[in-house]
Amino acid sequence: MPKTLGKIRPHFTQNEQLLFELSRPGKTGYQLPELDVPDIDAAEALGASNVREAIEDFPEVSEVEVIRHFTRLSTWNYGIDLGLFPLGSCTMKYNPRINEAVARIAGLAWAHPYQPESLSQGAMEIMAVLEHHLGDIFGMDEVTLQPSAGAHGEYTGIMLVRAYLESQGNPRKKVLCPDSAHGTNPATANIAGYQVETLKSNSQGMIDPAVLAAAVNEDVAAMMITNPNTVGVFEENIVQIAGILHAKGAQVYMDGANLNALVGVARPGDFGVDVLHSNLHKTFSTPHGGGGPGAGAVGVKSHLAPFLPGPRLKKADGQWTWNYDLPQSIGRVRAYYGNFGVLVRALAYIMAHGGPGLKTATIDALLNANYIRARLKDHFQIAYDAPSMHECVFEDTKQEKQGARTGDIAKRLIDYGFHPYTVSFPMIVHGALMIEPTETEPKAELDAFCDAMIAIANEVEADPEMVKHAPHLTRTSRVDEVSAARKPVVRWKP
Amino acid sequence: MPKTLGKIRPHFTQNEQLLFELSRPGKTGYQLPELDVPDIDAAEALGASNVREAIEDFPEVSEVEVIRHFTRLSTWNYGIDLGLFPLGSCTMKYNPRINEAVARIAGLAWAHPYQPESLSQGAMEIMAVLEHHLGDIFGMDEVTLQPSAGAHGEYTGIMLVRAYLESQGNPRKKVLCPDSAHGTNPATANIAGYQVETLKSNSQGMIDPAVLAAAVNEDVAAMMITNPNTVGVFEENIVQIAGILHAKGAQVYMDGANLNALVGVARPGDFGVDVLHSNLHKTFSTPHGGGGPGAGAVGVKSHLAPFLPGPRLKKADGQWTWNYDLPQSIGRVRAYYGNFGVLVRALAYIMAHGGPGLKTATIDALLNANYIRARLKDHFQIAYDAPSMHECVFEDTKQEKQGARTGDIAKRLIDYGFHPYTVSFPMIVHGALMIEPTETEPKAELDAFCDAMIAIANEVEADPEMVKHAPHLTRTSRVDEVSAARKPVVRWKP
Amino acid sequence: MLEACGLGHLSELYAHLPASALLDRALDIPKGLSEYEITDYFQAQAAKNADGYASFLGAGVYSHYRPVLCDVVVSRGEFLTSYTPYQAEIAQGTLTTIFEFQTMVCQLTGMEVANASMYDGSTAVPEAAMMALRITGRSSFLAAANLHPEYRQVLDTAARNAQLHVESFGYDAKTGRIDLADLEAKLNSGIACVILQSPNFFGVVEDVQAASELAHKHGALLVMVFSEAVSLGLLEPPRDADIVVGEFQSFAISPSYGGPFAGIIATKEKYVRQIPGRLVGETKDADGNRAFCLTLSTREQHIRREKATSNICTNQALIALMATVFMSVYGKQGLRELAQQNLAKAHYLAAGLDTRFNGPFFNEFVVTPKSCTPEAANAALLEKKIVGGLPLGRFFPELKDSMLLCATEMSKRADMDVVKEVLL
Amino acid sequence: MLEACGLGHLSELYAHLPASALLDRALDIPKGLSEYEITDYFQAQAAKNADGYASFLGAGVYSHYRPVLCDVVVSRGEFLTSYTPYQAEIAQGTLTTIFEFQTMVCQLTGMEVANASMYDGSTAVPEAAMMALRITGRSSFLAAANLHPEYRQVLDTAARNAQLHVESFGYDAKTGRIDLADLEAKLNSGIACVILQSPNFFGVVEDVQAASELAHKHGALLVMVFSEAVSLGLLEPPRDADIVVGEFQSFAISPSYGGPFAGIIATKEKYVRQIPGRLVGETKDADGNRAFCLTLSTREQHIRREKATSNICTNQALIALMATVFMSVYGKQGLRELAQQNLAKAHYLAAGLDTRFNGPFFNEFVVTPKSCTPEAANAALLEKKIVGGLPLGRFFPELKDSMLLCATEMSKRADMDVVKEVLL
Ligand SMILES: Cc1ncc(COP(=O)(O)O)c(C=O)c1O
Ligand SMILES: Cc1ncc(COP(=O)(O)O)c(C=O)c1O
Repeated sequence: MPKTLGKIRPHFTQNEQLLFELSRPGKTGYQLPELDVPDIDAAEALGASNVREAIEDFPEVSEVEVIRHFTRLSTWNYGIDLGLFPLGSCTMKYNPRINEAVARIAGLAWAHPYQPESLSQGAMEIMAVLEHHLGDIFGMDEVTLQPSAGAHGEYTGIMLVRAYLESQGNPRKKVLCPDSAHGTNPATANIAGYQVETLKSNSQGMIDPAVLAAAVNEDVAAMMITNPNTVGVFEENIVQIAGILHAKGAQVYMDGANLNALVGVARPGDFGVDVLHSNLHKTFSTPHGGGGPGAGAVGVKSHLAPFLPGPRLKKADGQWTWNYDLPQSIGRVRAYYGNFGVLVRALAYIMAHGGPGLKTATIDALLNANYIRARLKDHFQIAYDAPSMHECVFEDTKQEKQGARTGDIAKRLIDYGFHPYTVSFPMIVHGALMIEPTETEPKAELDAFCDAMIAIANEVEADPEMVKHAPHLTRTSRVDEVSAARKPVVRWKP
Repeated sequence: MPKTLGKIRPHFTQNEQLLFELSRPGKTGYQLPELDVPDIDAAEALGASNVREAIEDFPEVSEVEVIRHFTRLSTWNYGIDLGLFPLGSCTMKYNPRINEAVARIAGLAWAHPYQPESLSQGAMEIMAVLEHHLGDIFGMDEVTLQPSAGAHGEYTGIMLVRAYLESQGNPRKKVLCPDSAHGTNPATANIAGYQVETLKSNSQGMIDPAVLAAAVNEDVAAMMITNPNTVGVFEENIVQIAGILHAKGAQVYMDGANLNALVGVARPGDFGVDVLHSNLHKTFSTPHGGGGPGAGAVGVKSHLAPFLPGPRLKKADGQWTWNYDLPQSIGRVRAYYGNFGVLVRALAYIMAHGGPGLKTATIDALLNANYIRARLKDHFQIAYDAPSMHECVFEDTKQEKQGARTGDIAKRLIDYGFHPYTVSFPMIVHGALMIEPTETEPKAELDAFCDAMIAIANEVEADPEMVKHAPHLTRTSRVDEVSAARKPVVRWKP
Repeated sequence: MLEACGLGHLSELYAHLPASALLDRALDIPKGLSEYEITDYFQAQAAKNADGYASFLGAGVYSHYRPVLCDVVVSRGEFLTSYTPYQAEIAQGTLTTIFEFQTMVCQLTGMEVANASMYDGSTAVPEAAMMALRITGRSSFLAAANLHPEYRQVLDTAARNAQLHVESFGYDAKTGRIDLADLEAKLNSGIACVILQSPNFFGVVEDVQAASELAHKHGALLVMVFSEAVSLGLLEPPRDADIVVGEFQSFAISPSYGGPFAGIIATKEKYVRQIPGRLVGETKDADGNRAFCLTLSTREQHIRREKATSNICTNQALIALMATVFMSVYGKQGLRELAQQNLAKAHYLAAGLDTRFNGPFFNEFVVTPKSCTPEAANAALLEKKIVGGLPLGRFFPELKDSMLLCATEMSKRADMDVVKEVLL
Repeated sequence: MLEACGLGHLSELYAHLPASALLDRALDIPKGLSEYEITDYFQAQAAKNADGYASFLGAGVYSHYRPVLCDVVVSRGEFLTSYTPYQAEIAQGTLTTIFEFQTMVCQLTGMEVANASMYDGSTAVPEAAMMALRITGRSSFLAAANLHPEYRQVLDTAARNAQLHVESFGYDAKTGRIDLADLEAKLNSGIACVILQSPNFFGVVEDVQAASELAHKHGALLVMVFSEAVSLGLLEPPRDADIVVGEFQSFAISPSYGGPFAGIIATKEKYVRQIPGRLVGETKDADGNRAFCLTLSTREQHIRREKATSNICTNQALIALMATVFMSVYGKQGLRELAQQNLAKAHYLAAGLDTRFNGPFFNEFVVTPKSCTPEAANAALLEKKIVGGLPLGRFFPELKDSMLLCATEMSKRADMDVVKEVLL
């Protein structure tokens, strides 16, 4: 194996056991202040039967072992800080560190949700400003920041639809989803009590107005539309689509996961959307952190506003207050007010960019995706001819002939020092390679990525077996996911 | 090559160009606030000839490129956070993160050295408490925190000796150093204006009182003694040695780099030392940071105190004040008061341990070193039979027979995922392997290290050529230091 | 780059959008600010909040000391800026820590399996209820009246939307514990689960075993809820529960005006395929080395779509990591000592006060100020830079003369003495 | 472990020490504290300092905004907890950043080589003087009277100890610049170097070229000193100097009550073997890849011992790294804009005030309050939560009615207006 492959060179990483295996009886890594009140007998205070024995097999390690443990483990990971993270639909953009800094300011980080409103004005102001800016970006009349993530926003949104329709006399029965929809859309519709009807996309990966028109009737509560959709294409007929739905009294729900393609350029509220969620951990740069936390702001047109979860911010006599008097509200979707720490980061992002900067970021995101598309289109089969927005989707038809699928190419990409693109989604694409570079990538990194993809395309021709067994340069070779699911071991045991 | 070697497994690291190579005209990663005062023409304000052109070839990169650049480079490094760092004489112990946290408290980090004393009482209190604790630990009467590092402390100490002797009528001419001394000792003596006379150590690596007695005369200003010395051995005859020197009016300077072996157990002030420095970045856990910053507190007996650099802390009417009225002082050794940020960390360390904890740490340091010595003594030739304190020193005589030297073994150790021990120092040992584990190492890490050392000893027998070309598993193979010095390239050029 | 795309102008990138969709003006957001100005802005907002006050608020959000290592670890870019670990070969760091998290959740709760995290304690409650529904095929729920009122509201929202029925059962006015007789009276064969919190919202430790026996007698599951994770260091784990859900905010997670926190859900092995959200499992790589990966994803939305156990996707991974570091730092001995200190502090604070309930309590309790309303007491405390307790009238009209007070290891005796003085 | 060492008791580990050396009591230091208590302690100390004040102090230590990335980078354990990069194969991270630092120092100063860092600006001055001594074989020095007084004191300490002679040359009472005539008069063939600061302690930009011509005419070197690194973004670099030393504190390094900072030393290629301290050089590894390592160590104490160019060993690596990140973030355009802002702010502040000198100034200047002493002016400002300037009497008796004021990009117009009002 040559020492340098593309942008990587082999080095070593430290092995590390699990905390439980490192554990030695009696080791500790903590120190508590001396108790400044009399100690008390737990068995007496709580009743002997309520007091537990020592927590069996719980870790016992020193402080240096803790820092080493997690530092070593971190070196087995990949993050945006190390390079391009082209996961389509995930908008893995640079996470500005100023956001982390401001979220840690003591007066914000240590604000208790029940501290008096008079001593929470700063936190409430931050939320109010963010609601306002998001409303402008979405083109919606009101915004709730309560939902904890995208899927939670979807759930909130569909409950709003139900509450609204119910107030109109009939909650209806069905939610339509295109076959390209993200899994959370049908899952959400289902847990929100609706039957899901899947609509076939047309040959351009878009919603077919004719198919839609045939499907819409008085049973349809809403359609969940992702725009740009999951193949990275803007639903050209969106205005017409919204018209068809509205004509039958159905609501237009927009999954705003791909809002990074639109901010400052086009507004969902202007093309017929009644309610949408936005994943602040995508478009607004709050870090994914290996899977969360996120925040799923939901924007609505005014007819849905009375149903928003409470409490809602209200200004009275120049002071912010929480309004609980919301007779039509669907109720809370979570305790307290939302993932405030994430909201702080999102607002910092918006402030750092400003209006003009946000639009520039959108355009750069489109440019980067189209650049990749242009560089790769001779090597991989583009899924649809329609113009790409912030991501481009290929299919693995060329490579499949050699027996290498999108998943294999993805694993080989790891050897080249990149996180893979999104694999096999959306399902309507044959072996999808879904690539979203985001606006924060420098051209050199995009070029290195394209070079790697082209090199792999050539490797698939020359040595498909090698590709099918990738990765070869990682400390962990291909992981057997099938066995994991067959006999699940989801916790350590001695 | 097997995938796992000891505690490591190969993975990949990202390559990265130099900032200058990443640079693209017009790229930026900063944003300044809008100027809230009228802008001004620089040429007019400063004179056109005083205003420079653009800084040629200075980097132009985006924010994400900056974080990636340094994150990627960091993965080419090794630190205590990743594992044992057994550099003898360097005391690479765990750097508690609470120290980093407190040093960043705004009222400390942003304190200006010239802000009014009335608004500096916290900073001054911290320094006063640290001086007091160090005085107790050293067994010395007064302490200055001004020197910036160990060598700077040495320089300060020897200047104190000169000033004192001068006040006695004769600054004298020579400073004695044992042949085992660290390079900074003779270098210091020289820049402080003394001739250096080197004394041969005895067969136990210790100062030979007889040799010393023969060398001491009225020309000798001081002897610089490291204790425990650089072979990790306590100078058994230290009391006698101090007596010999004092008898001739010479001062005993102690290089306290190895104080980690003594804290809470024995005090230099109690065994005849007149002046010593302590590297706070060794014994007191402040991080080395790839080579600094440090702090070199200097403790003195009262006869040297009038000569200490100023200003000195003084308490008057319950308030701390800086006393500049020091007629006998040698003067400042640096601007302001010292590496305050490092001092904060050192005090946090002392407070976290407390008196009893400091002593326990010392004993653990001795135990860890002796454990390594016991485990390795059959595989490597111990340099001296004398009992080891906080480090143990071997020589490479066994391995040399196969052609592998201490430097080769050190490089091979890298392949096993460890930072090498100190190589070829002290020079009186034939191919020294100088190993200092410190007290913060868990036994498992010590065992892994010993296993690796023993494995290498076996490799030296079986395949010395392989060892001589190590490391093999790093992204950078053996670096050619000779060519670097022959035609030095110490800056990038286009 | 534009050229490589075959374009002449940047606006061509979105020229194909319908004209009516395009925004014909600039966003109404001022131009970008520097880091310095942004810091200034947020510092100014923070200054309007209660910064530098001692606080005795708990009620689901607790002020515990956060060991510095927690933040150090989650600040590492390799954790902070990584995605959900779908690509196991370069996500073993995240996967391993989640596996450890799942294990520690089990160890603490006495359950057999736990997932990678839920949004928070409150949203975990309806998830548990829906799980019980799937397991039992029943669709009514009994929830303790002393469950965290906001958790209950979240459950109600979900139930109302899904047209499911949630009924309360009462608490004993003396002990503050659930009224077992009322529970028994309300149990029937339509009840999917009994939902119970311990320590409950009043801080009182429940008799989980008795409740579970009743529930099981009627074929219902017992869902045990907790909001104060530190209590798990000292309290007998709810081994008799079928599902345990709760909030790990206490483990290194700052109050942050209510989020982000980390919910947990744990259950018996036999229900593992009904658990919502992500699960990490152990397996091997092609070389036979131990490795971890996301598993049983056929439960999840991205595979199962409308048939998934939940719609949850993004969870609280980084916060769960923070809690994992917290648990590692404190460890077996420390977590117990921490809990013991909380117990001692709260009992010191309560001593002599007019406590409303006599059931055993952990670090929170309900107190009735002797000579004023809770609101007046809080106002008096605010003057002394102390945020008092939560007046209970807003959630429990029958307790409008009382307040919920919390003490933790961070509560200082001097501040507690001030509180006592005001409440006596 | 004790057993493996062949020992029976821990005390045997030091039983061989002479009895009189052993400490027969416990240290007089209270028992260990928790992180929480330690944080409390240092926060209490910090609260006694001037926290939350606007400040117009400069005088060698400047308040510039620190981009958050600087701290993020130096907090990574791989940088923070590594040692001096003696083992190049696993220290390429540190080595590469130092090489970049050296390069940027050269680019900024107009010099050809720079080392890895000195302790600070003040200690770099005697190092430069000693370097000049080695190069010229001469042993007297001329130092400008408007050199930072504490830098001068450090030089004096070294010179006094080594019995070397330092003489001052004056400054022009009108311009605040050095008095070239006085310099010329004092130059002779015994002078190793002329030491000059620009901007000088009064903030005034010197005519380095004129001074260097004079120095060179007499065979002396010109040592140029700076304490405000931000000025390098705008000022013509001292290309005529032979050695440049200075302080990089302005580049992301917090004032921290005076340290740790980062000194630099840079010179012409021909003097590279006389430079003190560590140098990183480019080379190749065994596979032919570019690599870096410490080089020319035959200049250094660990090889050369008493013949070394300096005794410096540990330097300020991590601080230099911080400065390197700062320089990368600002870059070519940003550093200039930053300097330009400093210039504009200082000139706004100075406008209308009774400035003492009329030489061109960067971001500091000397001002004479119109109606009170500097001390009284400062006292009045403190009332308004503003730390004023440095009264100069302590260093320059002839300027005891004046003070040194500094404005940076962090100075707010509103605060400056308050200062102006008090000084007018
Ligand atoms: C198109 C789409 N919709 C919804 C979601 C769900 O959002 P979250 O993970 O924030 O719950 C995602 C996230 O992956 C997505 O890509
Ligand atoms: C024995 C000894 N003396 C002196 C020093 C010099 O200390 P510093 O590097 O802090 O200047 C060292 C550091 O390596 C040392 O090991």
